Amino acid sequence: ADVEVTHWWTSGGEAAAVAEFAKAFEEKTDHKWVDGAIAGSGGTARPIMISRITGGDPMGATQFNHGRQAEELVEAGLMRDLTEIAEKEGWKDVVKPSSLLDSCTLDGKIYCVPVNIHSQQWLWLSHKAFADAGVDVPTNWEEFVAAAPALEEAGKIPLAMGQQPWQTTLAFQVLLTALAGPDAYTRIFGDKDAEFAGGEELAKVFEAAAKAREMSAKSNIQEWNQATSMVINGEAGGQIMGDWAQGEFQVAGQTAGEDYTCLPGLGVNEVIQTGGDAFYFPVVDDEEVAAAQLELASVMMSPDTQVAFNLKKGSLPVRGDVDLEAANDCMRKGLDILAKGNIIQAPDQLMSADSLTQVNDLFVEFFNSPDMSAEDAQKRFADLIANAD
Amino acid sequence: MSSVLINDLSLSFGEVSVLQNLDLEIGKGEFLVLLGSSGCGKSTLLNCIAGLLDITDGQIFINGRNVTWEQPKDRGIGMVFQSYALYPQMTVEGNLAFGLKNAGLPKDEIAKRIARAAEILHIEPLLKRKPAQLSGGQRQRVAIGRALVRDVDVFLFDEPLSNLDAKLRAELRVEIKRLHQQLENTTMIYVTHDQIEAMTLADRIAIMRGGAIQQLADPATIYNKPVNKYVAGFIGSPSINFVEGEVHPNGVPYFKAGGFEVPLERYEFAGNGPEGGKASFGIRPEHVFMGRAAEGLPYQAETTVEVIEPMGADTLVWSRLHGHELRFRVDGQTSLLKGEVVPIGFDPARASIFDANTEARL
Amino acid sequence: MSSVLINDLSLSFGEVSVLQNLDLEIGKGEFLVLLGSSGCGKSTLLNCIAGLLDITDGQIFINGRNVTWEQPKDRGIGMVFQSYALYPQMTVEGNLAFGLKNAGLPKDEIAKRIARAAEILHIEPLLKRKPAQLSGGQRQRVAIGRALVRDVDVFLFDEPLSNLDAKLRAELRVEIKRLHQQLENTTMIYVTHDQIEAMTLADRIAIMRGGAIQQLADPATIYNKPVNKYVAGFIGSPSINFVEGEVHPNGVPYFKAGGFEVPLERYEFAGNGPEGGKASFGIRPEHVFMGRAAEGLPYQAETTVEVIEPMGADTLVWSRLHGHELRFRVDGQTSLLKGEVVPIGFDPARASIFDANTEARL
Amino acid sequence: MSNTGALNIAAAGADAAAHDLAGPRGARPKRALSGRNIMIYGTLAVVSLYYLLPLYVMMVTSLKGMPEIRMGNIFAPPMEITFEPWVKAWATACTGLNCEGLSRGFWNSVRITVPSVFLSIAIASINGYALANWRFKGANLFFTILIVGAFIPYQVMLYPLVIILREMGLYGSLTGLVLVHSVFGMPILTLLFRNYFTSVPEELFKAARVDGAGFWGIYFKIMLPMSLPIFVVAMIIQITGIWNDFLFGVVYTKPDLYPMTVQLNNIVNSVQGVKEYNVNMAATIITGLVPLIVYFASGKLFVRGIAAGAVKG
Amino acid sequence: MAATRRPPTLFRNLNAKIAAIPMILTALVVFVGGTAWTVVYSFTNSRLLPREKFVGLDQYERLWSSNKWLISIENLFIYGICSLVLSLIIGFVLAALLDQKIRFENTFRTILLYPFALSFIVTGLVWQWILNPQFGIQAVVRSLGFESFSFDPLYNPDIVIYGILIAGLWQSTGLIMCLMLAGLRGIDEDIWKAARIDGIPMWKTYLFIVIPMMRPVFITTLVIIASGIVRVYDLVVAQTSGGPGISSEVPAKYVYDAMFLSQNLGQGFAGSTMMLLAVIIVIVPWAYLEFGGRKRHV
Ligand SMILES: Nc1ncnc2c1ncn2[C@@H]1O[C@H](COP(=O)(O)OP(=O)(O)OP(=O)(O)O)[C@@H](O)[C@H]1O
Ligand SMILES: Nc1ncnc2c1ncn2[C@@H]1O[C@H](COP(=O)(O)OP(=O)(O)OP(=O)(O)O)[C@@H](O)[C@H]1O
Ligand SMILES: [Mg+2]
Ligand SMILES: [Mg+2]
Repeated sequence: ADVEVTHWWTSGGEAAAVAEFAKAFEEKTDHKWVDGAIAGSGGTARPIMISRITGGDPMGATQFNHGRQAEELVEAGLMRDLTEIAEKEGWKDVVKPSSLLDSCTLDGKIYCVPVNIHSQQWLWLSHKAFADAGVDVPTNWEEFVAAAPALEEAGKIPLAMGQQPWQTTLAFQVLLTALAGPDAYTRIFGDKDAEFAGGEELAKVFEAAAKAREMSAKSNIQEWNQATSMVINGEAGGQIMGDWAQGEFQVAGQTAGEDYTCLPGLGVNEVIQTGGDAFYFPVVDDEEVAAAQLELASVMMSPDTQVAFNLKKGSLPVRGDVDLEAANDCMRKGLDILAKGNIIQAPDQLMSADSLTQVNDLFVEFFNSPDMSAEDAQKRFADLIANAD
Repeated sequence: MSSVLINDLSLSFGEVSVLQNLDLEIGKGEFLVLLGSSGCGKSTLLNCIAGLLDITDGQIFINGRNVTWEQPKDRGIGMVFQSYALYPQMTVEGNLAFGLKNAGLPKDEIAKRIARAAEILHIEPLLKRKPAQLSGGQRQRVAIGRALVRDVDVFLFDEPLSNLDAKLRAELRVEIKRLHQQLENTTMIYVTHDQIEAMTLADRIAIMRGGAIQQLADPATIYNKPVNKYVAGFIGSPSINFVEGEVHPNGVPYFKAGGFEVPLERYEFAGNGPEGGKASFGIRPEHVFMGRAAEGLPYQAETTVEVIEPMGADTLVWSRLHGHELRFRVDGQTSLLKGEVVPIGFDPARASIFDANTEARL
Repeated sequence: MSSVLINDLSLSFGEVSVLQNLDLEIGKGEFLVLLGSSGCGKSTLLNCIAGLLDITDGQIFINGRNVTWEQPKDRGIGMVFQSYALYPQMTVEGNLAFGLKNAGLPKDEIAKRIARAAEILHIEPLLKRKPAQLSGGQRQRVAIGRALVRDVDVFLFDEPLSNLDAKLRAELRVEIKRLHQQLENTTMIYVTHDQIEAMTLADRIAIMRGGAIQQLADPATIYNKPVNKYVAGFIGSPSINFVEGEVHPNGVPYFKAGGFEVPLERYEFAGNGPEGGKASFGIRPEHVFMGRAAEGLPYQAETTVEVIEPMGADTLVWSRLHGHELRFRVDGQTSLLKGEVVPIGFDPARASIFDANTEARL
Repeated sequence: MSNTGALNIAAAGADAAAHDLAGPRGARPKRALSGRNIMIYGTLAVVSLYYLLPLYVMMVTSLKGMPEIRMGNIFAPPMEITFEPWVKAWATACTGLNCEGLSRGFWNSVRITVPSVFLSIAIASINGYALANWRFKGANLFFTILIVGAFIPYQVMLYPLVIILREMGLYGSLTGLVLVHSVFGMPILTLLFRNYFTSVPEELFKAARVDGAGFWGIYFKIMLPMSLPIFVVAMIIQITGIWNDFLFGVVYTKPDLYPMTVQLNNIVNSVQGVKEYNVNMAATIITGLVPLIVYFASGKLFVRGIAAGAVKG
Repeated sequence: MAATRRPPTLFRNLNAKIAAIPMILTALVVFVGGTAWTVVYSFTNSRLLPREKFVGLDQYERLWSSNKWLISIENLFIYGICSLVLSLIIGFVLAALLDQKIRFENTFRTILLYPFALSFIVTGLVWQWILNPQFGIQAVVRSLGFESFSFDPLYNPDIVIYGILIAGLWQSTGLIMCLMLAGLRGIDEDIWKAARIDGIPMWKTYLFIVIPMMRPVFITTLVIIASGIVRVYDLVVAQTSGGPGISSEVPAKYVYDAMFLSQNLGQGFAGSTMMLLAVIIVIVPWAYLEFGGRKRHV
């Protein structure tokens, strides 16, 4: 049967990764993969997917950030229960970290297939910029902040930051995890501990964020890859960005350790967040498609598909039992941390999209309005956390 | 049997009442002209007869059939509009055929009727042209043709000639007259505000004012014996002279306004003879004669010339008589000077006198 | 000194030449009417004088000053348009004052001029109203007022009365005439295609056709001695009768068309006396008399009545004389029957004869 | 003397000769560089520049290679003209796994646009006609609702429409999408048509009624043939709107019906990875080509139609 | 004289009523129905899917306490006023220029009108690029030696909404110009002549005489501009996605984001309802006067 799969992976690397799924699916089964890509990230694609599902014309499978985005669709009985095949194939045992599968689970039933792990907690540093400014390449956030004046003096922008909302939010979350530690992160996003969010410990995170805001004040750019390219050619000292930034350095022919340095967890708390993507399978009437859905789920989870996909995508596989030989330096750092179990859950998994958007909005505003003091921001943050779910 | 009978017709647009309890009976083959100033409801009445407006109250009979609720096409009427209202994208032939095709007539019958209408109206050479390629007069002829082919007994004309220039108007007027003579038993109802048209065409004229008919009579009666001051003033160009004064009914009745005194023994009073009181004395400019022609007339006086309006064949003289303005018409060849004092005279039998209050003819 | 002098004026719109080498001299205080059928270039000429159109060649002088290149406002003219062209959102007062304010006149001077114009035109009660609240006649009066307050010597009227109904037209016509008499030394150039207007208002009439002036003369001359067939046919309503035939110039000259033979000894030939050849014989309906009035006239005959058009004061009779159509006018009181044979007569001295080829008066 | 008129004119001419005919003659001299002209053409030139700049940038960029673009000046003409971006945009740019460029969506766009334009104009013109010539009770109320509807943001109606279409069983079909376009085109189009038909002389309508034409007869035989300009306006507005639509095309249909704008969006909006500006620009121009051609082909009628439909009323 | 019965009113104009069914359905089901549905669900705490869990005015409280919403409103206000005023002025001035019997009128008109044929995605993209300080106008001017020249409207939170305006005007003034031009052509020639004879300068004639006469055109134009303003969404998304920060958010985007990004339908519906409320307060009295008051035949 033809299985229509919708997703928003349209850039070069992403599309190549998806192609691995399609290839594997068509090779291993008799079904056909009908690609329904919609570019413009989740913001554009998600309403379309949701409309399709609620409109009674669902696709065979669809990408969502796993977590709570699809919760209501599941509750409304619009998503296929995958528990049976998951148990049969023993997903519980192979998926590492197990939290990935937890967020696919509702009332003990599994509704989605996690396919990859993306980590965000990285600080990318330009060797050239620091050389020009005459300071050593920092090894953690503190040193980086200390080097900022020198960078500025040399006509560099200390911290490059694109101004799209998700980038500023990412920066804050990274600062939070790295500076206040994984527990603090969990208390806030997981337990929604408003008192803690308004407390002393977090104040220093907000101070750091204010500092980051100051350091990035002059970077007048929108796209994250523009920021990355400033790091690459030494105009900026560094950038806080997810592991996908690595692709840019590779394209520019730079080598980790020589031309640039990557610091997971900002060099302070070496943890990574295990966010990622997952596929859901809406309930369909067509028997054949229904059968194909299960096969697709199985293909996506299979070890070789996982390897092929994640190498292309630049992310980490969800299975603990596969080997990534081709991984590069920074990716290895990530794998190590993963192996040590220094992981935290992604915010999507902990908090509703609604609350997250509010948090996003706050940081977007904070990073773009120099007059908003760290205290104000913290107070509003605490309020948000108090009302979050 | 009457051709068109209108019984107690009323029409209002929302709050505005345009026609009130109007009764009108038109005989078979009659040419009735509705005459009145702008906005008096002429077109509205015509549209009611045609069925293009839904009436508020009353009944309309055409050829004895109650058509009050019928569709325009079923009423047996043809209509001609001021703006011609030709279908611009069809040829003349198409325009003529449109209604017939709608009625589902056979092709040869349509061709026959068009040929006949084209012949009557002399538009054979135009049949293949579009309206935009026609002159105003030709367009109007086609519009008449469109009514003609419908082969109906009642023609409605809504100011068909107003958009034409004077010369064409005169020509088409005669053609319409001829057409009416040619089509026996065809009733025509013709709206205009041009009196010459009304006078020359009508068997009877209905003078309308504010949605009501003031007088319905043949042209001569309307002209010579207007029933009220409005009609008298409305009909006649140059318009009638009015002098405000009073009628003294006792003895030999006479009309007096300052120094202007007219004996009325020759005047035919309406009703039971003369009544006294304030009145308007009306005399048409063409009934006032000057110089030799005035000799021997019952009323004679001298008047001072103020303005001279030569109009070609005739000349209109504005003069002052005992302080009242008096216009009269003299031959175009007469030479007069401003300020000249000339003898004039008229026959009071040709005058019209109206009550100053009711404005009705005395 | 002439008030308006137009010398060798030409104007073309791209390829289309509308006016060709036109000369015209208008005296101070004169009332000149430009008369002609639609599209003959009347408005165009007026616009040239006003400076609203850029001329192609020639010169224009107003009060002796060469204004060929001047702006309309500096030419010392006022203009009144058919569509009134009032500024819709200003009150009447605002309409009158707007131009003056722009010219930077002091307030009291403006007030004075408005008061005077309002008085002359009897529009004092309307000063606070907006144009939409006025009737057609009132609007046109305001439009005249707007020209009046400009205190200029030359007034241009472009069919100012065409949008009004017959009655109002007659009234305003007289008012314009009075205005002209009141404002001494004010030259008026008046465009119309209504002959009655032209005849009654004009000191001189210029008959235009296809961008050229056919005849420029006082109304009586135009009416009685048209220079060519076009003018003869254009002027006069009902229009002149034409009979095609030829002139026999030898001996006592006479005109012959079939059985219709008219001796021309009393006719004043133009130029060097009669010339032979094909010609049109024109005689106005009002110069043909019937019955007793025809007795003693140089030409007499009997004619058969075909159509009778009563027009109130007069009646127009369409008859056939030796196979030629002949219209004539009789008194409105006369009673005639279709088919009746009546005696008629006319004086050939009042006729106009035109060469069949050149159409010029013989 | 055979011509007194000629005499008169000649006399005037002779008199004229006696006058001092000095001074200007002929047309008022027009300096090509008068202040007024400089102002008018200058302003228009500057404004035209502002309007043409984006088109220029798009054109120029679409003809450059990526290295040249990275070097900077977006206004500089291409040093080396390459049509590769155009080829890529049309034929090989990828949307997910489908690497057929815009060509994949082109026919879908046509399939969507043609019936949508047709249906929406048909409905709106009939509405306008009914409103202008056959007023019935309550017509104004519905019309007012429609006009207010013109102000409702599309996003607001997204969800209710999903439900409505689902209930009608039309969700995901071409028919459904055509209906959606018709619904959203209705307010403005109805307004235009209504105004236009109002300006058609009422007498024409009356004449047709006397001639026995009914509602449809008058519409098809009298009104339609007279209304070319307003139909052109409606067509341009609809073709532009529907061809350029992305949201409805993608929300109310499925991938095998996705219009060209989905590919355009995919090409333009890929968030990660390097942006291929030249391909973006080429894709942009190609997508805009259809409405642009419609435009250039019917510009004059457009102004005429606007004059007839928008200005009155 | 047998009087035929008056046909029942329902069947008078039956065909017209049948023909109007699509309009009536659209008006009632889509516009009224959809609106009512939206309003009702704005009182629920619907998230991803509509749910009938009524929470009173909670959504509205949250809406009005949201900075993003307040900024959206403010932006819409600024954008709306500027866009309205500027499109009218620019559109009118351009139309007036084109109306001066100039040469190349068709060319100029086409140039001014063509952006209308392009989608907002395109418009946004191109302008985003031209206004980009790294390659766009700023970079070019700087490379000419004006180092301190700064023109980065899309990257400066204080003026970003004006940057969006630049593109918005570019796209829409052509149509406005066309409407105005059509209006100008409809003005009686004689009015111009009268004004010239009165010696009224051109600009005064436009200002005091012609513009007041063009009321119907301005009304149509206003409807078109205003409906565009309320809906402005694509342009913002294409150019700035609401950034920098949230400084170029607009209500339509707030609503869309709430519904589909935050998956909080209730909040989105509350925003929609507020927008509708504002529209209705402004439009309905006007629409009624404009279209409901006058009556014609039948
Ligand atoms: N649709 C309408 N709604 C409201 N009032 C109307 C309507 N049509 C006509 N009227 C009014 O009805 C009255 C009569 O109008 P009608 O058209 O019959 O006048 P008329 O005598 O034909 O005038 P005219 O000589 O100008 O054609 C006028 O006062 C007019 O304002
Ligand atoms: N702007 C123009 N461009 C081209 N031709 C024109 C223009 N204005 C007028 N004409 C032509 O010039 C001729 C004279 O026009 P004009 O308006 O002067 O006629 P008119 O005598 O005033 O007619 P009417 O009695 O209808 O007002 C007409 O044939 C007309 O078609
Ligand atoms: Mg009428
Ligand atoms: Mg004219």
